[in-house]
Amino acid sequence: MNKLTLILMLPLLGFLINGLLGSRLPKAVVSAIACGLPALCFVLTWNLFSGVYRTGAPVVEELFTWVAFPGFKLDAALYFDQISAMMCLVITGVGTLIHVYSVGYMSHDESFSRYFAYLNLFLFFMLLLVLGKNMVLLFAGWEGVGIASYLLIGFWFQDAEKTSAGLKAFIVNRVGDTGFVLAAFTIFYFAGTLDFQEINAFCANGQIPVYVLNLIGILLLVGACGKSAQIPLHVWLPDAMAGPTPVSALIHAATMVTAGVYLLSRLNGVFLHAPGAMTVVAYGGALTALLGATMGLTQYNLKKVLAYSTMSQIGLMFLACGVGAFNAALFHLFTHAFFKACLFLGAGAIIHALHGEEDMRNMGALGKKLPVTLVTFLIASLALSGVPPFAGFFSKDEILWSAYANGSMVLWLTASVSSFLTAFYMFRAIIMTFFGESRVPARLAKGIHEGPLSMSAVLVLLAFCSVWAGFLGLPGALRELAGVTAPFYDFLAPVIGHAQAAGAVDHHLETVFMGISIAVAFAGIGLAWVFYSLRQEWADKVKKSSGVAYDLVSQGYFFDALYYLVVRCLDWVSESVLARRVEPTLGHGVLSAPNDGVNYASRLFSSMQMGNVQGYVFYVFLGLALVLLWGVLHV
Amino acid sequence: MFDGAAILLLCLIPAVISLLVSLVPGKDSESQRMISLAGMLALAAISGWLFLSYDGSVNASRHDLNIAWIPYMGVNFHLGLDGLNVYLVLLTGLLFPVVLICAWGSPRSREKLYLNLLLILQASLFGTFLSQNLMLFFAFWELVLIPMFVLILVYGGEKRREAANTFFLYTLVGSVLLLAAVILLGVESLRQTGSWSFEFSTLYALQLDYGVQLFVFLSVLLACAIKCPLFPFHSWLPLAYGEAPASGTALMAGALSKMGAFGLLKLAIPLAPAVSSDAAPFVILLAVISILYGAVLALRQEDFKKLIAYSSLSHMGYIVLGVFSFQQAAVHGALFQMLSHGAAVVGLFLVLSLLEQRVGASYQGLTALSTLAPRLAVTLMLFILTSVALPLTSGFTSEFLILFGGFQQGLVAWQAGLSPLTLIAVLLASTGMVLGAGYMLRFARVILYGKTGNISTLDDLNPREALAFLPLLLLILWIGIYPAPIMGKVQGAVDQLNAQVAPSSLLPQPKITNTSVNGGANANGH
Amino acid sequence: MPMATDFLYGLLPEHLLLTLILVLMVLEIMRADQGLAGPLFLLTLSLGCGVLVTQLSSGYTLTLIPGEIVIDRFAVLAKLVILGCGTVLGFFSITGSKCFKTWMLLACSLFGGMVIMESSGFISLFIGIEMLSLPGFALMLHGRGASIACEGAFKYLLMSSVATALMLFGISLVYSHTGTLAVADFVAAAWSGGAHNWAAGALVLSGFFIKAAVFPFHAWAPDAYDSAKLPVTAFLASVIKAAVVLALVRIVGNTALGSDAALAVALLSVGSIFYGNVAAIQQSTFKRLLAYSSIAHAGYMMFALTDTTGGRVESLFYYVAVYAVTSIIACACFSLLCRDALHQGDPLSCLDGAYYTHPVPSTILAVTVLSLAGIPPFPGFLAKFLIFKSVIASGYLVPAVLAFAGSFLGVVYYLGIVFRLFKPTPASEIARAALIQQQSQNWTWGGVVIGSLALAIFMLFPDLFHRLLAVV
Amino acid sequence: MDKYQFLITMAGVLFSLGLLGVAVRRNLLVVMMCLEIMLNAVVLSFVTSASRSGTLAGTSMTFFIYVAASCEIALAMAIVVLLVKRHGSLDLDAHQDLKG
Repeated sequence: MNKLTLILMLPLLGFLINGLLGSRLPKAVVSAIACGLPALCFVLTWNLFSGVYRTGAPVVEELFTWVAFPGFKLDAALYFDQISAMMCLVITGVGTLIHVYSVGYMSHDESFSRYFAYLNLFLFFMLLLVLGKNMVLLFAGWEGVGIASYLLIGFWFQDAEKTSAGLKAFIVNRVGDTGFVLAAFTIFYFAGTLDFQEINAFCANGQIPVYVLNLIGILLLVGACGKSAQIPLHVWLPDAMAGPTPVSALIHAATMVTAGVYLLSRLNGVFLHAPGAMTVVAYGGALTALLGATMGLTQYNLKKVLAYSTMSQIGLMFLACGVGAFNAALFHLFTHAFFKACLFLGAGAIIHALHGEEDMRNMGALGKKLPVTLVTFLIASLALSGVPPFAGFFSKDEILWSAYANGSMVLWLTASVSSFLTAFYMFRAIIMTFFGESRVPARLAKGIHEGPLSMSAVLVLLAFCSVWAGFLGLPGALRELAGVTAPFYDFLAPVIGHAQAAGAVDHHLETVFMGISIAVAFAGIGLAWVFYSLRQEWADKVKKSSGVAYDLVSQGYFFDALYYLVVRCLDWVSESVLARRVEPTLGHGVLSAPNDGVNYASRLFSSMQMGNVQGYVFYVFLGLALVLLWGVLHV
Repeated sequence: MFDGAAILLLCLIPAVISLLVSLVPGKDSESQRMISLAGMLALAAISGWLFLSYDGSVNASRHDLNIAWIPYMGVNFHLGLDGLNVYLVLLTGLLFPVVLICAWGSPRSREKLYLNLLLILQASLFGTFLSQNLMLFFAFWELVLIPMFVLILVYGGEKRREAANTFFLYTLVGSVLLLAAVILLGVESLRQTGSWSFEFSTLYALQLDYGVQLFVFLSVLLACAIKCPLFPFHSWLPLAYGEAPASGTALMAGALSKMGAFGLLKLAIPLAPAVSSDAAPFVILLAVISILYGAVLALRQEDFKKLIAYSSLSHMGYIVLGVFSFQQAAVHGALFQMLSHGAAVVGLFLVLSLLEQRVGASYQGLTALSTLAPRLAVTLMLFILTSVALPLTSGFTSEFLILFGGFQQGLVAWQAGLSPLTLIAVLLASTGMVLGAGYMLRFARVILYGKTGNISTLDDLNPREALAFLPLLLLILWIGIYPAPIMGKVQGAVDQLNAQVAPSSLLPQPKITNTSVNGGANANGH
Repeated sequence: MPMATDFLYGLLPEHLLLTLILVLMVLEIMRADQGLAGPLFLLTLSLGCGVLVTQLSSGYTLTLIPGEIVIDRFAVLAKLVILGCGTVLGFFSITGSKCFKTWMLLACSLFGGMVIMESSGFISLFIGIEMLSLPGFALMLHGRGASIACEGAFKYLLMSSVATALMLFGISLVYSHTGTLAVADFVAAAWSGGAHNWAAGALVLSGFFIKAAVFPFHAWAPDAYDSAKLPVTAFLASVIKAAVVLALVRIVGNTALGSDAALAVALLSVGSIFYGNVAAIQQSTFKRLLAYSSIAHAGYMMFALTDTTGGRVESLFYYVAVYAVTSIIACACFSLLCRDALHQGDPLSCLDGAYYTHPVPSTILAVTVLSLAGIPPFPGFLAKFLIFKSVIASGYLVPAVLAFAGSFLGVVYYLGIVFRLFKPTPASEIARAALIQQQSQNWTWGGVVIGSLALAIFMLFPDLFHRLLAVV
Repeated sequence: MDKYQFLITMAGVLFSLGLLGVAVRRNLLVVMMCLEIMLNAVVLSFVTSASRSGTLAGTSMTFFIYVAASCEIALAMAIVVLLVKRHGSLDLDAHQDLKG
């Protein structure tokens, strides 16, 4: 059995076992299968990865020909190069941890096996997504993770809120997918292939006019926006928090939402030759980063805070892609996976302890009761806020630097502001949750305790990762300083054309910027401390003074309202125009009207049969006269 | 003659079985069902064997039955398996036993009539798809109406009379012109070859001038647009689908609607190639309108049956879009969509029928099926996902290929300076992806999820029914995951079709594509 | 020069009928058991059919009286059709009428029909037509007293006398030119153009149009059909119609009409089809509906006159045979389904839900009406196809399309009958209807079976008449 | 115009008169007579043509026509009697029960 195929098939196997007969198996077996197979995947992935790390040669596995007719052949083939390797490691690694965590988290749920079946299904599609050799296979995974996330968001399907959130997520993703599909069609028309390597190679030799490449780039971006919750297709992500928290950690923080970044870097060949598209990507990312951060400011729901921060972090990654620093983007993806997963799982631990309470206004002073959670959450938040030496600092700093170096001052400024805000709202959250006086309602207050070992252990592990992961990719300046290499970048170098501008190797300037970003991070933290611990009245004052702006932000800039409007319009057309007007008219026009006409004619005709035989003779007379007249006219 | 044995069986078995059924004493409905089920399973086996053993490299097979009927008119009882009908034969063979098994539990008076109608319907469907003689085709095409008419009339809902009447007359209107066109073609063959003939092989070889082609094309289009149906000719659909008995609805949507698309492939394009290629953009426009129209209407349908009816309108639009793209991928996609939609929509309607059997008419208000009957819910979900065109299901394979081919063709046409209409149409059609997901998942949300309403208990899928759904699901997954070998079967037909269409429509692919397609092939080598 | 034996063998069917009539007379004088009449009739007719079949198979042809009586394949085949219809009808009539006179009249009428078929001159043709129709009036009246029947009979008689007069006048016009009464010469002259000939042709044709009930010469048909008993209605719709149309075929043969004449005929036919089919939709009694549908069918048959490809005779033969047999079966099935309504004007409502009590006759009735409606693959469709293929081949595409549209309208009311058959009825109704089987139906059943067999043969071998006429 | 044409024309006029009479006269018996007039017109034209063309066919035809006509009238009279029995009137307008 080929390893790649095996990696792909193991989660599917888990899905089938747990899905088909999970309800009959004991929970222990279910969780063993559910966690064991991903773990096995991780081992296999590691094994393959080490191979790729040594040789640098990608692993390819042809499965079968999917579709073939004269002039067209599409293979189902798996492709395992450096990027896929990195992604697979994250997916299987973090995925396994989250499975383990879920065992504890979902232990009380009656549809335990269904949950793990879905989770394994998600892993299968996610691996298909990153292993697919061509766009169709990727798309298969792409839609697959969509449906998996749909199922998991609406996991507690008795609750209409949650199911509609899942629906929303899928529909919005579908909008993006349409863009993706059209991009694929256009690419095939010009490049005549859908294979990633061939596409990248083909775009390099410049046979495609630039405007086409830009168009393709934009279409791809639409797809990526849908999946990675970028503005304007981000609206589904906050609602997606309706799902179980580990799901949010796995799908909506660590892996699926970053698929967009994967797509962009996978097709970096296209983007590197599409400057227009690149600019759009960069500014779009920057915008998302900023808006996401601002929206995070006003949330009281712990998970939603994290959701918005995820949004803005991915915005940063897009920004990096936009300025050609794909490797920086991937590095941030890598580190972000750890600390954001850690944060979500921490939040999960809190919610678990509070029996499902998610509102931070009903928390506070949990630090003493949940020490492990506090520590890990703190570490992860520091990493997210970009405080050295935690992982987030290095990756984010790289992005900020290249935003300035190959981008523009504006981009850098936006990014910095967003990271300032990030630091602010993260610590706002920490303070409201763990410190201050307890606002926990009495009904929840008793018996608040850490989750089982499986949960805490995972938290610790992830926290650990979010400390050291950063050292895999030290920024250029520090590398020079410490005289070390950045294994992460070196590993990706062969597959990522890093479009580093000439001025980008100015290490003094880079160091200055580094200092600024550290300062920014601490400023954010400090401000949060002032507002929510020392002078809480100030926060309210600011809230009151900033009236309209506050509403704008807390309402998520009314994107939801906009989409709601669109949907209402469609419904109106469907109900009031088509169903009430057009259909009946068509129906009457073709069904009833002729019917009535025929009946009328029938009455008329049979009334011609008036009963008087002489009338009949008269008809004959008429007929004869007509025939003879006809003769006179024609003969 | 022996070569036709299998096909002869396809026609004989239903007759024999219906005779047997009629002989069984009236009260003993159980054994009547068993007999006809056995017959249908045999038919399914034969059609499956025909499908598997069919070699698509040449667009003809050794399964060919030709008996003279009106020799001096060139009207023969000529049935033959070819690339165009091989899918549909499989579908017809597959659907009927499934439908019968799912209708097993439903309380029914006059079992005999019901079974006979099903058998006649199946025979005439086989005839329609297999016939290689235009007159025979027409005869079967009309004959199909009668059993379906009685099925609606006797077993339908409370508005069944109106529904049956509408269905019969409306679909018959299409045939008025069609018959004239059929005879006109015979006359043409008399004029050109000196002898009457309605054999497709002869008619395809005729050189028809544009006017005749136009007449033929329009009449065929009308007939098929009503059968499919396409937008503005669909008025009979909601009523008929809504009022017919569950099995009738399933068969109408699954098999009868395919007759329309099949007619376009079998008559319109080969007989009127020049006109077809000129009219293609407009037909495609019609198709796209029906795609969007059906989808938008389905968005707010409370009545489940009508919702699926409109969704079926939308999906049939994709088939026509594919057929008239005259592009390998698109035609393959269209052929797949026939199978895929056939399986999916039948599955959906049958699940609804099972619900109706269990809880009666109040199934319209059913919620939280996932809690009440998980297995049923999963089955329903799979069919829903198929019609949402989720990858790894047949829906994706077909709709992807259709849109892909259409888009390529549209771009080629646009680049060649022809009308951009096709391109625009395809772009519009691709929004159907979103709408489709919209109404289908809304449907799923209403019926599968939420809190249990007034209906609190429901028996789950029993093994017999599960067994019935299995072949449909297998077909769906097969096409979804590994379609290549199936495509091989129709390759010959697709090539022939593309060859028949006037060269004007077969625009040259840009040079880049060809070279890099080879590149692609090489790249697949490593 | 034909021998006496030829007169014996060539006219054997006629002789048989004649003896039948005489025997029946004698029996009546002897006050014999009325029950004998029907079987005797059937026996004789089947003998006659046998003779005709042997003549047909042996390819027997002969000119008995030059210019008047010729026995060619057409004659033999046409006589076979007439006698065949007579036989089926006989089976159907037995239960209804236990009286010698009925059978005598029937035999006379058939005799006249046969004379028409073998006449090559107008004298015998005229005698034949009169012998065909006069017993018809008597049949309508017989045993009905001063009922509504005599009004219908009177209207029919008046119209058909007018028809005869028109026909004769037309013939005399041509005769004044050619000085011969041979059919062949008439045809040669009448289509040769010129106002005089046109008038002659028009007069003869309109005579036939009246007898065949083509719009606007149709008006007698609904009343006559409606007022007669069901078997007599069947007789009018089958034997009379067939004989008249075949007589017309006998005259015009395969010779093409002039284009304007053809166009006029086409227009009349379209009018007839539309009028008949549309007017039938409103009807509430079976016999009236049959009448209007017969008007429409007359339209289809007359369409064959526009044929210029020489397929007219065989296609009309097929159409006539199919139509006659189908309408007899339809009437028989109807009588099986609602016998109690026989004397109450046969309302269609007595078919309601009939399927649930009598599935078999209902199914047959449904099939026959669908066949009359021209739904494939039933013989009615094949007949229309055979006619319209030559119409379209002759270049009359637009009239053909109009005719199809008209026949589509026809489907509406034929479908109405099927509706009634399957109409859901309360159990009490069904129970009542189930009791309606007091009198034995075996003879009628026999007729239905034979007729259905004939239809099946027509359906399987639509080229039957083509073959039989083609053999020299 | 010679006498033959005159007679043929005369026959035509007679015929039309007869047809008109059948169409317009109310009395049953008169209608029957008009019918006879039509047939007589036919006979006239037959005899004329026969004597012009010197053939016998036309002449022999007249006999048959008379036979047929008399049969017809015999039947017709029987029906008339029944009709009168039915509605007690010779007026055609009285006999319009069948219609529609």
